[in-house]
Amino acid sequence: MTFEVVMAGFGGQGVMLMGQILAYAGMVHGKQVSWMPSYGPEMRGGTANCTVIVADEAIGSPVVAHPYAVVALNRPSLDKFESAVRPGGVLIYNESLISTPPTRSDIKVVAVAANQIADELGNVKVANMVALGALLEVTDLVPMECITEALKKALPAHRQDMLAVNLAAIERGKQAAEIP
Amino acid sequence: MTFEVVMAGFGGQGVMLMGQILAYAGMVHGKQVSWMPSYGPEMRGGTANCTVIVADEAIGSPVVAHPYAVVALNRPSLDKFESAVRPGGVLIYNESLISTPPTRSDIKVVAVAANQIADELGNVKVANMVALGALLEVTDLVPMECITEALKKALPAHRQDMLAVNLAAIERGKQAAEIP
Amino acid sequence: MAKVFARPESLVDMQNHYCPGCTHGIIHRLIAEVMDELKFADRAIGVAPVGCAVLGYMYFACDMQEAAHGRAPAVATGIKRVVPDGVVFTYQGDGDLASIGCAEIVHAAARGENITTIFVNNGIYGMTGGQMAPTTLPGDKTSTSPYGRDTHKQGFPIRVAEMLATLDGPAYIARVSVHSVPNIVRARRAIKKAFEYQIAGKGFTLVEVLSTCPTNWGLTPLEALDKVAKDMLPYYPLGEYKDVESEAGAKK
Amino acid sequence: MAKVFARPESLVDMQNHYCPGCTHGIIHRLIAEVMDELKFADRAIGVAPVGCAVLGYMYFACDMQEAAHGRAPAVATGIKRVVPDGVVFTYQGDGDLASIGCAEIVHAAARGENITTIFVNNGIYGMTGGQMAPTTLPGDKTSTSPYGRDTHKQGFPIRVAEMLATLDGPAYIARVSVHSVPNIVRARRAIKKAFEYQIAGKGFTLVEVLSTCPTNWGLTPLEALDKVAKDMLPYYPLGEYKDVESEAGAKK
Amino acid sequence: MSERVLMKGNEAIAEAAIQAGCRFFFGYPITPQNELPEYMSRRMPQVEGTFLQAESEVAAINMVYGAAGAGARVMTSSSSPGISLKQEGISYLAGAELPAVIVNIVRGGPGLGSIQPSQGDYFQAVKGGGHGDYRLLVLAPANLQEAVDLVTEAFDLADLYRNPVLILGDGLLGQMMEPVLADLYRNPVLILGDGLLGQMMEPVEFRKLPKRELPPKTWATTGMRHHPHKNIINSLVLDAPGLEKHNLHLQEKYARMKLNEQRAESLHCADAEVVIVAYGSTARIAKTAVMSLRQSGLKVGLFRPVTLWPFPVNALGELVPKVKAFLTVEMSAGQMVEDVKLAVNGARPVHFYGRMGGMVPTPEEISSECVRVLGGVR
Amino acid sequence: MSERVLMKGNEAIAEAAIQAGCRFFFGYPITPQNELPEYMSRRMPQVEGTFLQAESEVAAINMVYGAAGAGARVMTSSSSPGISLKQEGISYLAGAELPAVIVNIVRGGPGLGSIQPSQGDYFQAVKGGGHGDYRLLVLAPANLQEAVDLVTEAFDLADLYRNPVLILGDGLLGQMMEPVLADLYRNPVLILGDGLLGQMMEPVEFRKLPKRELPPKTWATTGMRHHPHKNIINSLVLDAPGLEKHNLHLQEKYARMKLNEQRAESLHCADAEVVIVAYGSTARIAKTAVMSLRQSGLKVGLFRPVTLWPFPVNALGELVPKVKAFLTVEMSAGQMVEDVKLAVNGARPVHFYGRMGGMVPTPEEISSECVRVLGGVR
Amino acid sequence: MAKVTFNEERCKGCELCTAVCPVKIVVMADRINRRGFRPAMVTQMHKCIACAACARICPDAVIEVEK
Amino acid sequence: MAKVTFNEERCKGCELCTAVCPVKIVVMADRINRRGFRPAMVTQMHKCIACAACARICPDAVIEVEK
Ligand SMILES: Cc1ncc(C[n+]2csc(CCOP(=O)(O)OP(=O)(O)O)c2C)c(N)n1
Ligand SMILES: Cc1ncc(C[n+]2csc(CCOP(=O)(O)OP(=O)(O)O)c2C)c(N)n1
Ligand code: SF4
Ligand code: SF4
Ligand code: SF4
Ligand code: SF4
Ligand code: SF4
Ligand code: SF4
Ligand SMILES: [Mg+2]
Ligand SMILES: [Mg+2]
Repeated sequence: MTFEVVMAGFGGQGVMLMGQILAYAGMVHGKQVSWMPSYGPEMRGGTANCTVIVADEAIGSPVVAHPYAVVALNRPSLDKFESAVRPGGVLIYNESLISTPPTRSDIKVVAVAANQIADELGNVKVANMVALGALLEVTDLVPMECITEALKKALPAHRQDMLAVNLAAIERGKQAAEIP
Repeated sequence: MTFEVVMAGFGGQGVMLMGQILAYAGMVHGKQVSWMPSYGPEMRGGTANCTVIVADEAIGSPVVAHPYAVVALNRPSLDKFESAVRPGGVLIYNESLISTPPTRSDIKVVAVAANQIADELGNVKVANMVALGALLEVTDLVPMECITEALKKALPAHRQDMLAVNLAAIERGKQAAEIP
Repeated sequence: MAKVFARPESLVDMQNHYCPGCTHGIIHRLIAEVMDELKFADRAIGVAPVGCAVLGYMYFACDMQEAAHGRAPAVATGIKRVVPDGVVFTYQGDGDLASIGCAEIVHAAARGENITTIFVNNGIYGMTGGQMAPTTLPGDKTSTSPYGRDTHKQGFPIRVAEMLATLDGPAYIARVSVHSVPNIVRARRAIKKAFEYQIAGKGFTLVEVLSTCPTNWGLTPLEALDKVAKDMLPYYPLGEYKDVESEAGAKK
Repeated sequence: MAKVFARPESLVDMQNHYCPGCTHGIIHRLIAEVMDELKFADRAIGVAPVGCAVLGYMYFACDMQEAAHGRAPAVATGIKRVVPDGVVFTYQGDGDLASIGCAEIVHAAARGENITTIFVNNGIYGMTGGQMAPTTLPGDKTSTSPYGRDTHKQGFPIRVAEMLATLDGPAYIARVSVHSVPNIVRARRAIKKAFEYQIAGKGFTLVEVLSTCPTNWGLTPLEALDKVAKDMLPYYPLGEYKDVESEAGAKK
Repeated sequence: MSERVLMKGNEAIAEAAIQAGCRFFFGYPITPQNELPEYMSRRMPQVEGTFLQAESEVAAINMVYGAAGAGARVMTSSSSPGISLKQEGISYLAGAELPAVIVNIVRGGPGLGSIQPSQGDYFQAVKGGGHGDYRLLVLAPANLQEAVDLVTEAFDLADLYRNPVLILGDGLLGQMMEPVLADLYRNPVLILGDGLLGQMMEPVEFRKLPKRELPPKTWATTGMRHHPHKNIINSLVLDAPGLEKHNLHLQEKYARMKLNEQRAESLHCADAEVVIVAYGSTARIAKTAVMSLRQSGLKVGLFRPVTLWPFPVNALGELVPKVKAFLTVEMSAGQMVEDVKLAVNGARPVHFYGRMGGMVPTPEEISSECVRVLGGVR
Repeated sequence: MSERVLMKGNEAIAEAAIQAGCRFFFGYPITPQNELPEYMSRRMPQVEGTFLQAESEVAAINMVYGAAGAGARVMTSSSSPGISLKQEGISYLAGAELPAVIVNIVRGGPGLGSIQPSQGDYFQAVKGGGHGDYRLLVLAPANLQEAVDLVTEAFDLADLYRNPVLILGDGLLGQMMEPVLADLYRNPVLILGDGLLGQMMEPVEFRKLPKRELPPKTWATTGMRHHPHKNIINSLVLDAPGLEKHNLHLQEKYARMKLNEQRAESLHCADAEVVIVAYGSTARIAKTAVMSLRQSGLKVGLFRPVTLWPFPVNALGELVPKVKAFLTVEMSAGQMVEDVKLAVNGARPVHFYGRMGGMVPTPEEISSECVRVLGGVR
Repeated sequence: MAKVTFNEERCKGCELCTAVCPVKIVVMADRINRRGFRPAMVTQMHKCIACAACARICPDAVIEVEK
Repeated sequence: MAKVTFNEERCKGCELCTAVCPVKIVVMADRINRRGFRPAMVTQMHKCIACAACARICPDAVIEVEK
């Protein structure tokens, strides 16, 4: 099987890191993985997205026109990628910054108030992890222990204390995605 | 008919100008002409040569491996071009600077004491014209009146007074070439 | 009610792409203000650099050319020779002007080319993600001087205004800053003078503007202004380095 | 009998290709003399320019590289980083160094790259047949300034020593001349100092040498020496422009 | 024991260079290859190597010239506009026969273009963007593992032939992360940067390739104390016969490269009716297309040149009698397709499909193009 | 009344540019094209034009960019290493669709090489030495009369297509003198220089070519007082679909050039068994060979591409069924021969004969090579 | 009386204006605008002295000042 | 006693040495050498003070001075 995920948001929302964590976790899980960033034409304060692929077979293109899942952290990202999701796929969107919900009915749409939840956790920077949690909940792409290991690797030595809040964010994201 | 002439000497001996005069005269004479310079690897104080072609037909290559005539104003030029002259061709060499005469017997070899004659005329710079005179005498490439017109064209307004000495040099060159 | 301050007309009414708090935006506005005041937008031809200001061609309400990285002075020279009564300016970053485009700016200055250069010195390569610039301060960490700029191996910052002021060609060279309101007002004055000199045909003019890059400095916009005041000013003294009209050209 | 003066050993025993009376030959010899005196020929690596000295790689009795036009400082940087205990020098003309290679020399100087540059300023492009150089004097006729250098259109000569002396990187910068025997002796001293500083690891050193081009100046060799004294010296004052050892670095 | 480590293309290339013994890097920032010099700036001091950010690409390539001439293993990297600026220097390197490795992470052109992936610099790389008759060895990895392996090869080939080697990648290869095989991890020492994994990779030891016998660099200008005669690095030969001789020598060398260094990979070509020819990132996309077409029972194959110069004419030539048509796919207006046509020499139709300006072809596009070609030959 | 005037190639090209309305020249000295900028430096002030010696070739091509963007007819010239340095700028000109004329008087390479004639920059000229998918119109005159005529054409074509045009000459063309047709002499005003005829040419008026209808340059940045909306000269398109669209537009333009601008000359091709393909100076040498072979009764012809890009595939294609073999002759290791092969597409053998490094093939060499090829096909 | 107008959708929340207001009336709003930034605003407009310092330092030309 | 030796075949006849000799004993010969130049020479060697000025200015390292 091959799963492609596009994660998109404003620069600074941490979509790149979120994608790298997922790819790393996939590798730990023994899968073929790839991660590919893309920066919008507005390089500053603009939008950014990355594509992560987790697959059993060798990966061809690291970018895809129609991913299995999209995580949209802001409005422009949703506008850009809603139509791209493959029928039967998954769309996670950040309710905190997107007021009008997506309209697609042939895919699974999950709203998660990523910023709000992150705020509640006392660190708005982990909004990305909340969204990642939602994705993991809905797709079961990689087991949670792989994500945990990936996070440990990703956090530099002097920031290992951030592990807990990141894991908590993922957990809250999972819970948020359970409800609907 | 196609006549190719290579004129060679030290930089500063005026071989380039000599060649241009000949080419210009050829054009005035209604011929197809070309002039092509070549500077030795030692660009300064080194050797220089040019190839002039005067022909009835459109000219192919402006450089030739085996010219009809060679005018060698110094030793290195003679060394380089003696063997190149086409059998039956002409070799003019400057006796003033070349002590050992050429050895080819299948060509017409003409010695002319160009520097000495020019010195006698009071202007060592016209040694090239002396050699040109010798060439014209032996080959009859272009009529003298064409050379005269070419010289007039070539001399800038403020140096037209040089015409006489140049013509005299050519004349002396012709005479020198008559003798052998 | 009277307008005390409004967006200049020569600044196209659109969102710019600069990071929050980046002073590129202030410098753009100052140029536009001077264009408005001296009324030369209809004969201005600007040259945008490769750098964060690469999209500058969208923001000024005048004809624009987008130059290759570092070559804006050469491009501007080409333009000025064709349109001698145009008001031609380049807008260049420190990577663009002081590194790859070093020969072009020195020679435009030496030629006394009658153009105006706005030189935005933020001590870093903003657009490409924070690499060391020729103007990066000793010890500063960047993505290509991760252990801090080591002058022993990576050399010393170049003081462009001082260097170009040794030449006979320039008519006006000044260094200003935009890290505070009074400095912004002074910067505007210098930019105005530079354009006035060009319009009067006095020769090459350049205004070096100390600027921030909060994103790649890893500071908040306000902290970044502070860094200009504390770290940059001592190394890059403000002042007029050359002024043909007061030939002493003394540093003020 | 004792030798008072002999051809230096570090100058390969062969005919050079320079025009009669061209002072390139003197400058070559001075470098070779210093190489002999300081005994570093066996660890010297020279970089020849593109210019009349293009064949310089044949003349010095040490390892040599032939650089692309203007890029000798970059090439020398590459060499020096690989062979830090080598004595690396560039030999460059004014077209090479001050025109096309302007960025490379400014940056080698700013980096304080521990190399020595011998900069031969003859105010002209010798090798290509006498075109205008950035250092051609105002009013001088060349094959690309046939009506005389018009500073209005073709700009002003660049004073390289002064310009580079504004940088923090250089350890020693001097301008000398070889138009008379006393000046030749002083030139030798400056060249020696430059190499000594390099060997001591003090940083970038450059000696600008005023030189002649009788061929393209259209003068006899002796007239050419005169022109250096009369026309060049006033525009290009001799002296030490930077010397880390006497930090005043005052012009003498 | 080999493990997989997740790396970013640009950084994998940089680390591979260091492990190949490269201790000198001269470069200038340009997207999308910045992570390469940045990695070098962090890593080189750790191995007592030199990272130097040059004042320009022109200066960088000439620093490479100097360092290579002094006998070092040296690298530079850039992206399209920067590589154009290096063309004079590259011609000099080739003329003076200096070994060096140059990386081009190609972006969309022409001009300033964009920072998206492209293969629009193929001609420049293989035909010679600089002046004169010279050739670079051009290697085109399609994934990071291969990139790592080919970087090692690149340094060896450069030294073996005294010739510059170009690694032609694109924005995809440079920017993507994927696993690379490593023999062991070492302690993390690189923790730096902004929280992206790619910037805090632990140094790893890549799997080793067999060592080659390489000639000693007796020609290098390291100072005469190290060798009996004066060494000269030079590309000037003023007399024509001499320069022709030098050129003939170079051509003889290039002929040896053509003989010995052609490399390509074939997939499902044995019974293919249509063979897709693609290199680099495009080839991995085409691979997905081929796999899915095979699943639909269509006889298509993939031929992937690994060396773009020398172009693998021998291997491609063997396919010619077996297949009905070729389809070349590139992220360009059609450049490598000329070399395919030259190799096929009219014996079979050669089709082309390309995307430009940073657009990446999808497997679906390639598949449907392939089906069209198949339709035509049946 | 037309007279013949004797001119030097470089100077004839310069004067032709001025007569074509070129009033801006930016260049940097390099042998063997120095007479071109030198002539410009004398002549431009007389016609109130601008000659500027740039600080480098890089600066020169970017001055050309600025001037072309401001709507001027503008030219630059150089020789091989200098042209390599201009590659980034040339790619920018093409990307921003700016009309300009670039002259390359090719010398021996690679690297510093020599100052002797060569054709080793063919690939760089026609395949694109710079980055990205762009094309130059490349014109290759074989004699001075044609050089003069093609310079006029070059400016028109540049304006017509908004595209840079390259004149590819070589040291022979640049350095030689031969007569050129002129309508009248004017008074001598140029007397200067060192006594070489070439430096004291009287200004002449070349024969006029028919005038073309050219589009107005409404896009030029001359200041907004001259046009209703802001004009922008640019080659940056950051989003991939936009850049692809721009590229497709360029490709469409290149396709139009291919359709309309192919030019070639044929000599004795009607009944030829072997056709020599050669361009520029080599073609005139080959012509001598063909004439002499014909005198010996051998059926050989000459095909001379005048446009190297677009390569005259149509005219060459028509010859393919008629002849038995082709012999490409170049002063290179074999570059144009690839385009000949692509045009012939395997239908006939394509042979190659080349000299390098400043060596000029003689008619005799070409003849005997031709005889060998003839022998092979009989 | 002075009036300061913010083109709120253009504001990037950089806070430079807040620091330079001599009477400290420029503050950051709680809401975020469409681009995701918390915009600056003036709460106590009557205190404004129309010095335009806020406008002069704003890199995004967000602010207009009238009197 | 001093001795000045000229490597005559290397001399390019530039005359620089003639101008700097304090005792004016360096003169140009009448003959020309193999490269076509009139070489410099010293006629009255006994006047030489071995100052080496001639040697120092010679661009072609033609001159050796002994004492
Ligand atoms: C020839 C070339 N080299 C490199 C680049 C990549 N590049 C783009 S912007 C830039 C530097 C920008 O820094 P600076 O000029 O200081 O401007 P800032 O972004 O800081 O305003 C570089 C190196 C390029 N586009 N072209
Ligand atoms: C890239 C490039 N541009 C131009 C040239 C041609 N060129 C050779 S030497 C030279 C100038 C030499 O002048 P200078 O550096 O002053 O040295 P000089 O001959 O006066 O000693 C030039 C322009 C070249 N070889 N390469
Ligand atoms: S990267 Fe730096 S210079 Fe560029 S827009 Fe952002 S803050 Fe400004
Ligand atoms: S051309 Fe000038 S600089 Fe060159 S060797 Fe001759 S005199 Fe010297
Ligand atoms: S105009 Fe002055 S007082 Fe009013 S809000 Fe702005 S900074 Fe404050
Ligand atoms: S300075 Fe401008 S952009 Fe920044 S917070 Fe204030 S209004 Fe907003
Ligand atoms: S050594 Fe002195 S005195 Fe003797 S010849 Fe030479 S210059 Fe004259
Ligand atoms: S200075 Fe040297 S080259 Fe010149 S004349 Fe005297 S000896 Fe001869
Ligand atoms: Mg900057
Ligand atoms: Mg010079």
